[in-house]
Amino acid sequence: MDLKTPARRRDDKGGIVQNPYLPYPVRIDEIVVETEDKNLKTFKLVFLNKEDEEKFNYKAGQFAELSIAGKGEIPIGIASSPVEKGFLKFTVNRAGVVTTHLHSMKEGDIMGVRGPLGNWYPWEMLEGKNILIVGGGFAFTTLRSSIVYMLHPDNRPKFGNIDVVYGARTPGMLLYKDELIQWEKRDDINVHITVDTTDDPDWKYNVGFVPPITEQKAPQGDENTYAIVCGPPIMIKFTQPVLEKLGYDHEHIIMSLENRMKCGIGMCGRCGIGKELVCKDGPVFTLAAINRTPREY
Amino acid sequence: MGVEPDRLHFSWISSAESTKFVEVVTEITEKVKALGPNTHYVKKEAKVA
Amino acid sequence: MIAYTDKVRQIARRLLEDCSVEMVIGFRKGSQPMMNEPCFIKKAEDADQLVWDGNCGINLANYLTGRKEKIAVFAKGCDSRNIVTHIVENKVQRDRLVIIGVPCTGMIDKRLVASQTEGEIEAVSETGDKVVVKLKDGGSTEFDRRQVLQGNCALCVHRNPVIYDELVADLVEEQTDVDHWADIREIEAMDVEKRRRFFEDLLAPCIRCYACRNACPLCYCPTCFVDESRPQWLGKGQDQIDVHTFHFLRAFHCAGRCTDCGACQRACPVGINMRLLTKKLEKDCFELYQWEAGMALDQRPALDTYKPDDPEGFIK
Amino acid sequence: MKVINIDQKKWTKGIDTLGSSYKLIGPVAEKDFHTFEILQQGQLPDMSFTNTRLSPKEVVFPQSEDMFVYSLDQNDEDCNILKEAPKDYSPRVVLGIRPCDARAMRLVKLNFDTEQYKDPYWLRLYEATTFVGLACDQPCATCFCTSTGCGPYHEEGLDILLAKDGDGFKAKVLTDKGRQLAEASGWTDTADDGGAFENARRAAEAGITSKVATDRLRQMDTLELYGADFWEDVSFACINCGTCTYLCPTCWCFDIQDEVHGKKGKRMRNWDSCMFPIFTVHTTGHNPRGTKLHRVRQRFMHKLKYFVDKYDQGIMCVGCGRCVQQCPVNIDIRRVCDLMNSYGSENACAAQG
Repeated sequence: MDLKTPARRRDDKGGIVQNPYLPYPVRIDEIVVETEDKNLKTFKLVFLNKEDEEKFNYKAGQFAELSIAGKGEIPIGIASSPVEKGFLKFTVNRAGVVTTHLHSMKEGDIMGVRGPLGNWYPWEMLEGKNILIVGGGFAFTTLRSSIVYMLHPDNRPKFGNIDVVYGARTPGMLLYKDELIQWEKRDDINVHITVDTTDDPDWKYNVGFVPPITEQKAPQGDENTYAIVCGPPIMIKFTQPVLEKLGYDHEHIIMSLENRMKCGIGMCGRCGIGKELVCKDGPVFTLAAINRTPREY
Repeated sequence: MGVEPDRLHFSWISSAESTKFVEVVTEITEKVKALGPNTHYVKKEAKVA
Repeated sequence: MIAYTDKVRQIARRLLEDCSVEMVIGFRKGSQPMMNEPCFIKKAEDADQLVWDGNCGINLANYLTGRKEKIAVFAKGCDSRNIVTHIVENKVQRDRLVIIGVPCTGMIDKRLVASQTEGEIEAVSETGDKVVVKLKDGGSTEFDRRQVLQGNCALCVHRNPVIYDELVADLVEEQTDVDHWADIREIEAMDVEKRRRFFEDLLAPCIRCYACRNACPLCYCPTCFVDESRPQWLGKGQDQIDVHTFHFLRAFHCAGRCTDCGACQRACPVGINMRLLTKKLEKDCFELYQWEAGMALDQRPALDTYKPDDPEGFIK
Repeated sequence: MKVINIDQKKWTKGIDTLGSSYKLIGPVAEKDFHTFEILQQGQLPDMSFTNTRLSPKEVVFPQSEDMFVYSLDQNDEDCNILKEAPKDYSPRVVLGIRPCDARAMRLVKLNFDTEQYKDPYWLRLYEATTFVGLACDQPCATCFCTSTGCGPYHEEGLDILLAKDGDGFKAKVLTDKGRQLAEASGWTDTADDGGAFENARRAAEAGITSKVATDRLRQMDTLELYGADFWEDVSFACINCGTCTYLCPTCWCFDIQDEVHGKKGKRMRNWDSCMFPIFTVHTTGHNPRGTKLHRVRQRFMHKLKYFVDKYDQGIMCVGCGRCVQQCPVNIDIRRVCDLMNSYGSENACAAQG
């Protein structure tokens, strides 16, 4: 078989489906160190082939598999927003084999991206609603994507009030600081930045964990308000009762889960929580849906 | 398990015995060279076209 | 050995009734001929689930690590030696354990029986020195018990438990007329090339299910070297070299610890006798250091100690 | 009903002829058991086996399979860019696959052939393969296929169904693929069998005495079953080896791995198993299925509940009995299925006893 021909398969309608395991080649265009501990870097990726970029049609909340030849793949939420054209952005924590290698790569290096994968936040349903976004630590990536999407002039009129509670351990650990400051100044979005602790006397935002700050600052839940929550398990655990107290229905709390993944397309079987596969049926679930599955995440 | 005995060597050499170290290493190098490369425990690239 | 069952139940019941232990680990009757299932009971009234016969080959020492309860466990000679190893290696605490010794006359090799039987086996029973196989078509065959023992049991020289708090029966006579190392000597006599081909052939059917490793009471590492990703020691595919590396390294990890309990071979779904690897190391330990694993609580394992008079034959 | 008669001579000759246009795969005796292997020229499949130790899933889902190849040499223009690994998708035929294993492929297909994504590796091999089944006239004591929506003469997933007939076979052609193969092999001798095929089927089905009830699984509440009290007892003996999953014709989980040799590398996939702790462990060290109870429960819940809920096509088990026979500690899916099926009902005690 000719090596250059990708394995293609006819689908039932006679069309051609591409091999879903084959990553699109991309070039690292820019690397930004996000946090003071240097463990988080944002990679700006540009497609080598224009037609791949057109095929990579995503919505805020989806993820992709970053592929490094010789190392493997890693599922990462897409931090750039569909309204930002010409590139993809991923903010990656250095943790395992693939991400550690990724952190050692340079601008100009070639790697791969496979996706977009998984479900997005349900934007169709969220139109016309008030949105509360609660994020913590480096799980803010797809939330950034969502905020940029909603703030785009074409989209802002589609949503009601937008509130954001975002916290990190220290000021130096906050992602996307420049953007946060810009958003803070706007009057069409209420941004509540918080840190667990700080010794900076000039810190002019909140100090405290995300759940209590949410309790103080977030709007009451009602049938027109939805909360999107993404953060470390401990934050989620303590934010949930706060949202319940504020009157958010479990159907109105939208969460993004993480599990170990390989294929990202519902084939390899490891990320299952009951009959749902986090990669394909998620990663976005309502709390009501999560409550119906075994807690294996 | 099919590794030639001369390929593996244990020796007790003190940090002060530099001459012995040189001798042993030279001797083993020659023995291993005489055996040639070990082909059985090297993963083959052949499968990767 | 089948007569042990009553005694096994009786002891389990008593230990649970007087609260000496929280759970008893033993065997219950399996759903297959020649198979029993390791199980636990926590209530005295469940003691009648327990059985003991020639199909209790699984090494129960495997089920002791990582548990918090005070446990009573039934132990054959090999099990007891692995329990000793666990205690020496600080995996279990002696004072949290009631060891009920089971003097053993060997376990039946179900594959051997099946391969020597024409037709499908419906049930297998033991009477004295005989193993009676009832066939599905109504017929039956009889074997001399000694002819159908597991390979390791046939050559076992430590049938009696080496450590116990009580016994289910009188100690049995140890075998003295067995040639324990015959198969290993045969391999040692092969030239390098022949030996390499022998092992290639031996390990060819391996599907890397790791049943051997998991059945082994010694393999309790939290992350096995085959599963490590940083660094990744070996490939995960079916490449022969990766398969060999797994088996050889696992065997070395068991050097001076293996009691030749046969759990690995018994568990293998494709019938590989990987004991040929561990036994060679067992033999070396015995010949070089007069060491047999798990015989006493107060001795450090051969590879764990240094003595000025250790043999240095390998140093030229 | 019209069937094709294949006497011994025609069988041998037909297989010889097929060798020129198909890759032949069939059961071969190996040491103590049978496995499905590629037949060499002139080699006949050994059709006298009861069942193979390993399922023939490897025919379409190799235990280890290359997906992509790449160069890591900076001087190469396509350095770091993944390319399709060379593959052979020429026509092949599996001779003598049991009906249970063929049905298993159909169940696995639900996973690999979805509306949204298609697994090209599995599907292309599946499509390249013609399945010639061999009906089971002498089931084992561990066979419970008739309880799983399958049976010794089950036709689903087969292109031709053979039944033993003296020294030769009677054949039922079931699909176009089967017709093409029958023509290519010269097996064209049709005759009216006077109902013999049907009678043999009934006799074979009656020979399967091991039964499992699955009727209540669908209506059962997932979380209640998940929290059932029997899992500790069921999972105790388990040593978390992957034997059951590797032998199982319906288990499909896999792992993706990169391997590098010098400046060249490949991305491959290998079978994986929900029995292994590292299957689900996160990079942080957190493991959502951290205990063997979790893992054993996952295996049975997936097969007998999640799958039922997800596809509404029955359980993900065809009753081949391999896991029952080969489990080193005798964990029996039939017992677990009964426990699950009767959970919460008055019969719970009866099933446990």
